[in-house]
Amino acid sequence: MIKMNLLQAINNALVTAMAANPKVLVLGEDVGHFGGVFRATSDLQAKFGRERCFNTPLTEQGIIGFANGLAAQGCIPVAEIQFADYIFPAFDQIINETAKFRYRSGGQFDCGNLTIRAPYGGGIAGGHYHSQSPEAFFTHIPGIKVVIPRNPYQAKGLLLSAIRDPDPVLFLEPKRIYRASVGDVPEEDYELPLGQADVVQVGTDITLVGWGAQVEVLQDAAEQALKLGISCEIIDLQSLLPWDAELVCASVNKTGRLLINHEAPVTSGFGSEIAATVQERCFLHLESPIQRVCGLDTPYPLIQEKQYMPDALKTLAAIKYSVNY
Amino acid sequence: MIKMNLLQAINNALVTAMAANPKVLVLGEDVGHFGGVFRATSDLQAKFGRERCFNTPLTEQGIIGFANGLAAQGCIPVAEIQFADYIFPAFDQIINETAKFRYRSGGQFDCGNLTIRAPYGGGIAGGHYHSQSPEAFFTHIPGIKVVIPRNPYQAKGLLLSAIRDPDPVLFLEPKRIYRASVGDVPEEDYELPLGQADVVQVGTDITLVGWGAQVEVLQDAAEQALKLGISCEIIDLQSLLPWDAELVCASVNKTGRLLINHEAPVTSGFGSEIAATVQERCFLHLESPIQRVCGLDTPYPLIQEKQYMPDALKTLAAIKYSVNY
Amino acid sequence: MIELNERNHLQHIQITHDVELQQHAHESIPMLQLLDEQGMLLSTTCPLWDQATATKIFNTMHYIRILDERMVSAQRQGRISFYLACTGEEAAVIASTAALQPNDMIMTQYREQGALAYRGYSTEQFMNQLFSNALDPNKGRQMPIHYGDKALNFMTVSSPLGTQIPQAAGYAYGQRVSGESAVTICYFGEGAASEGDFHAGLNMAAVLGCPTIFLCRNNGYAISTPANEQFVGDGIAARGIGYGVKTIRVDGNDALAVFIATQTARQIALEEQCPVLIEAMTYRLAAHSTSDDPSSYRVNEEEQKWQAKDPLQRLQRHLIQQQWFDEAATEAYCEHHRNEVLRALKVAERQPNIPIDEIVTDVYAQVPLHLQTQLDALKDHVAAHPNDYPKMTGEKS
Amino acid sequence: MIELNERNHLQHIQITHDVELQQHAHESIPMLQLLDEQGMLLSTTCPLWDQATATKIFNTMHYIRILDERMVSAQRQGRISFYLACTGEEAAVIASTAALQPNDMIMTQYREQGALAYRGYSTEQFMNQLFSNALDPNKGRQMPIHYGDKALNFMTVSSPLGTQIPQAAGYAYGQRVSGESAVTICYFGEGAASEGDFHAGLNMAAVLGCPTIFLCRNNGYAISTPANEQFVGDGIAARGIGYGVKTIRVDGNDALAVFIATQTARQIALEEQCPVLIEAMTYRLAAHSTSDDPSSYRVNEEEQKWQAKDPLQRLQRHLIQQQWFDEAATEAYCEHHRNEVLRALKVAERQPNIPIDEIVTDVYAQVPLHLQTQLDALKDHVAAHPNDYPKMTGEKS
Ligand SMILES: Cc1ncc(C[n+]2csc(CCOP(=O)(O)OP(=O)(O)O)c2C)c(N)n1
Ligand SMILES: Cc1ncc(C[n+]2csc(CCOP(=O)(O)OP(=O)(O)O)c2C)c(N)n1
Ligand SMILES: [Mg+2]
Ligand SMILES: [Mg+2]
Repeated sequence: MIKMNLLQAINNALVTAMAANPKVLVLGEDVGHFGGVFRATSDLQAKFGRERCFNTPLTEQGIIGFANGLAAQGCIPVAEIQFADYIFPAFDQIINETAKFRYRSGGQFDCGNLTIRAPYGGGIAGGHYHSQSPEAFFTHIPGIKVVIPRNPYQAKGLLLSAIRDPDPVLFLEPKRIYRASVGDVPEEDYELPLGQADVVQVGTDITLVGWGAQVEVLQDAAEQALKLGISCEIIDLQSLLPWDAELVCASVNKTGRLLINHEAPVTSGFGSEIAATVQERCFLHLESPIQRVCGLDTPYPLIQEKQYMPDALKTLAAIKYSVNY
Repeated sequence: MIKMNLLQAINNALVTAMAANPKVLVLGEDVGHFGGVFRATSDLQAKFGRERCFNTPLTEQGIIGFANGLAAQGCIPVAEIQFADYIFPAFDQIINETAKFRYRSGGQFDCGNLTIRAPYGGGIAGGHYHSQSPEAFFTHIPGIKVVIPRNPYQAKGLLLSAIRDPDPVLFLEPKRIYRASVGDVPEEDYELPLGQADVVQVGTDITLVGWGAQVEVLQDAAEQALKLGISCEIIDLQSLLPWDAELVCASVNKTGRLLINHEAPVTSGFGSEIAATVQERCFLHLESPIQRVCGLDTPYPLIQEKQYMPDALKTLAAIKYSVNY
Repeated sequence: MIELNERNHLQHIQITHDVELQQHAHESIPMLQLLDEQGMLLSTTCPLWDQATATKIFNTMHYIRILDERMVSAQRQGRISFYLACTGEEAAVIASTAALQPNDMIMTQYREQGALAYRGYSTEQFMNQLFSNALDPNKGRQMPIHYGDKALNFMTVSSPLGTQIPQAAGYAYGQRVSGESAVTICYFGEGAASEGDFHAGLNMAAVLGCPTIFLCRNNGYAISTPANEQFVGDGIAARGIGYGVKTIRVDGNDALAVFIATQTARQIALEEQCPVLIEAMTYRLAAHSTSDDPSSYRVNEEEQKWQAKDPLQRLQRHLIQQQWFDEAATEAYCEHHRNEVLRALKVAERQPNIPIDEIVTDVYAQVPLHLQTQLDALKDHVAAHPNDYPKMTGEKS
Repeated sequence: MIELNERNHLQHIQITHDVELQQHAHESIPMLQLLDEQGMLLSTTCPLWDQATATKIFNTMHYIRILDERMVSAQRQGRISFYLACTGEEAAVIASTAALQPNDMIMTQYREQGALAYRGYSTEQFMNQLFSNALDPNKGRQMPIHYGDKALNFMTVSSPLGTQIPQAAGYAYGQRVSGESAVTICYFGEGAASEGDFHAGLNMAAVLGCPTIFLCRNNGYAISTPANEQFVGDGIAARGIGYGVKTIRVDGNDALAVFIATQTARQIALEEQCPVLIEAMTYRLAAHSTSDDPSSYRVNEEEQKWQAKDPLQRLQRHLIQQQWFDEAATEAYCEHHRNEVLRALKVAERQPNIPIDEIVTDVYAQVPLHLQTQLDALKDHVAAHPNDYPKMTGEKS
């Protein structure tokens, strides 16, 4: 075990994957010699050569198109999009190509080897072009998987799984805690399962669901709730597509209450899918309306980001509302 | 009043808008002399000249980028995307530019004059690249409006409103009923309000919500349900963003039951937002879980599209389930 | 009503008789032509092909014409839902494929059935895809003409235009780093070349050293949009120069010129591990697809001028010149394949449909729980309403 | 560790002394230079500027240097969160803007504060944006340096790269059909020119006859990525040729050459209602932004070579040659503006914040019901926890 921050864990996972399999390639803007604007790809070019870790021209649609071709050919590309806010030029390549490659060819060809990494989320004074949480868009795309780690341990294990998973994975990294989240990470190669949620804390009165950096927010709120005698069960979804509805529903059937927290705007955020599914499956067990504590339906602001964020205080208020309903 | 099909009504709305205001321009692939692959823009070039109705090079990101510039300049562009399946190369221009133009500039500049038209939806043996219903993606984009008509009368009135609305509007046209949907349309200029749902049929036992071509499916199912003694209230949402939650919730508070029908894959489809909102606002009035009758979580298939479609039979089954819950 | 005039998108293009890859534009990049309209060789120094290759190209061109003609009729009769013919562009597609090796990957737009036929795709295979039957490798999920065959290194066609262009760069990069002695060829139309993906693909291939042959069929139209409303520069070739990509323009109706240009391009791509752009000047004699009627956007005289430049006729005259033409054998070949197409069509349309279970496979490598649940519900529903859904005769029933 | 070598992305570029727009590439498109390093005029025939213009450009260059230097420090001190300097590229930006008319629209990438300053944006205005205070026209919604001013026809900056390029084509088309005698200038970096939007914008402008001046600042880097990993062709200029766009390459550190090239471009764009591409060869002497440290990806010798080509020094030498240089006046100008920047900075950082209500305005023309509800809930929440959120001193309280 070594103490690492989230970025170091990502870098360690990339080193591990590249060392284990010569087919693994890393590409993206500034990922080469420089090691990426967040330094997640530091030293990869020096370690594995220019052919396996390279800068691309500045074109996200090109990066994903190129990576789709690489994946179809049999290479294992890990493509970095510098900020999740800049993934949208590649949206067509992802939704119409990556996601449909296998289906449309009857399984003859696929992009299953592809992993797309992108830092996402707010709280870094980035305004609306360096703060977006676009995960919900991707959960409406059958054919890809969407994975988000919450800390260094999850990051390494989930990223290694994502790279080796036979399906294309969008791996979103909560950049707000890139350096702040520090923890013990095994030095060896390990994988954590995709599609499974993680129970961060067991509780009895209400289920709190989140992912990425917001899990800490939930933990914070749960701690305060406990002082009020409210016992929260906290679930980190980890995989948003496919997502672990079974675990979430089992928890809600037990607690009778659900709160979902995400940074993205509330309308058509991924919270809506969770709420829609849970209200159907847990209808007779729900004791209060499912709460969504989310971003406002505005572009991500700059100077008012503290007010905008679905923070622990707002979460606590919603917990209280739910429990007292 | 003249009998028109949905396509003719769209064409008529465009003629009306262009005649009324010389700033209205129509652009897109093949929209010029040819009049568009569905002929929605027939004769516009002949009537208003090449400068006001013109073919663009084959680039959706360019079309919307260009149209954003036109709108910011003060023109009133109506940009056609040939099929909604091909709107994704323009996703970045829509989400990061169109939608944020006004917000980011503090209201100094905006793309409010822009209307994007695109035929969408399945049932035409088009496979997964000529059948998609991408509306849910756009409902997660604060700053744009999303509008879908269900018949010629709505089409003309809503399109005229969309063109004149001070916000950018994505206007999705249910191409399955382009020619099949025929009805009386006023010859004169008229507008139907955006953001308001339309009660297609009043009922007491369950609320059915849909939009576009699926409204007919709901009507069909409701007719069969009536034979079983079930009275359905049918709501055509018309606007998906912002959507008329007030009207839907009032209806559900009355009927106690809700079913949502859309063609798009169920996971993170717009049905999830409706369900999430309604379960919260109508919690104490809901007598059964909200049902979603939607497409499967797969790319849109070809040969199995009949099985894939959320048709009247599936809707009826869900109505029965809900009422007997 | 705006007047339609005859258009000639080759108007400003000069002719050369030398195989010369250009990296820098002159006034206008010349177009390589090796056979004149009478099939006479225009160059005494250029490399040639052998009789077997020329004959195979010629026969495949005949085959595609037969297939296209027959399937356009089948669509009119309502037997298939859609078709898209390659008429007039057979030389551009088939002669270029002929210059490749079987392990080279082919990534196409949708009008390149000739490439697949040249590689050996059988009539039965064409039919199974066109009829979306249980033997369709795409499992009935894509519209007709979206062929794909892993064994023949022919990537499954995808409708969104231009997306295969950066993919082809990536695929070729993969071939290079995997140490394969192979290239990727990427076909696309001059319309698709307006997409942002074209820009990304060409530039990335150039910068990253990808052995990709980009072959643009400049056939003058993108559905109704004429080339002069698509671009105003010196065609697509001039853009190659801009990316620092070795570029050649070729007469796409001259099978020999296409063959030699592609052969040269392949050699350079492989030896120098770099991309090459070929712009093949041709004409879409066919309607865009069976959903289209070009008479409303172009004049008959224009089509006739291009009819006279029929690449099949030109190649036949060349074969005659070379004394490689066997009229009886050609007649027999055509007769045989006309019958084969008819027969295969009838067999394919009687094949069962794909089993309903396949509606959820191949979305992921494994069917995930939520999709299995959706499938189970669907099957229960269909079973409860057996007369309301098409028979899925592939099913056990 | 891979060795870093000195790079020179101008290595293969020749120099010309004639103002000549190119539509077809030669070996390499020559670069227009009118002043040598000593500020001597290289051409006796070329058009010139007047003293007032030259002086205004010179002063504005000084102003931007002062502003950049001061604000980079302010960022280091933690007074603003982010800054992005234009050092070394002042001539490319300011002299091009100087060649425009006030009614021409300016659409920039983010490194063109000089254009705004030339148009008359005040130091107070810069500061209000940089401090996101209540007077920021963007209402505190965008990161520092995302300026915009409707009155000065300067479009608000947007971070996603390249998006303004097709927008500029559309904007100019709008100017044309509205009968305005104005053009749109669109600035972008050589990195952004790799985006698909570049391709769409240039091609559309050419085909649709848009009076747009596309000005690429080729400064050798896109963050850490050197130009030779961005493209391998003859720069961005060669692409213009590919689109059939009139193109000129200019020494971006030669203010006179930039001015004359832009003046010529504007005239052609307006008279012929067509786009013009200018590639200004320059160098990003600054770090990419305050988040960046270039020392890990380029060598000092390289930076020093370019320090020696400082556009401000070159222009000063020219002004001396012309006997237009007034040392005392320049000193006074700089002194005045250094103080002004300091003063304005202090005032701006003490301004109140934007009222919380503005969090939901400008999403739509009117605040819709759902956003009003969200705002009301937010205000209630913040009111209930007054010590847990930043003071919104713009509020009535
Ligand atoms: C991204 C995208 N936009 C639009 C279309 C609709 N479309 C299909 S074919 C076509 C024209 C293509 O023209 P070109 O590339 O010249 O090929 P050709 O048909 O001439 O062979 C268009 C616009 C599409 N398939 N994909
Ligand atoms: C679409 C998009 N992708 C990535 C980025 C991140 N980014 C910001 S600046 C930059 C480099 C731009 O280089 P260039 O265009 O040459 O301009 P310069 O900084 O040299 O002025 C990158 C990659 C972005 N802002 N937008
Ligand atoms: Mg074409
Ligand atoms: Mg640069």
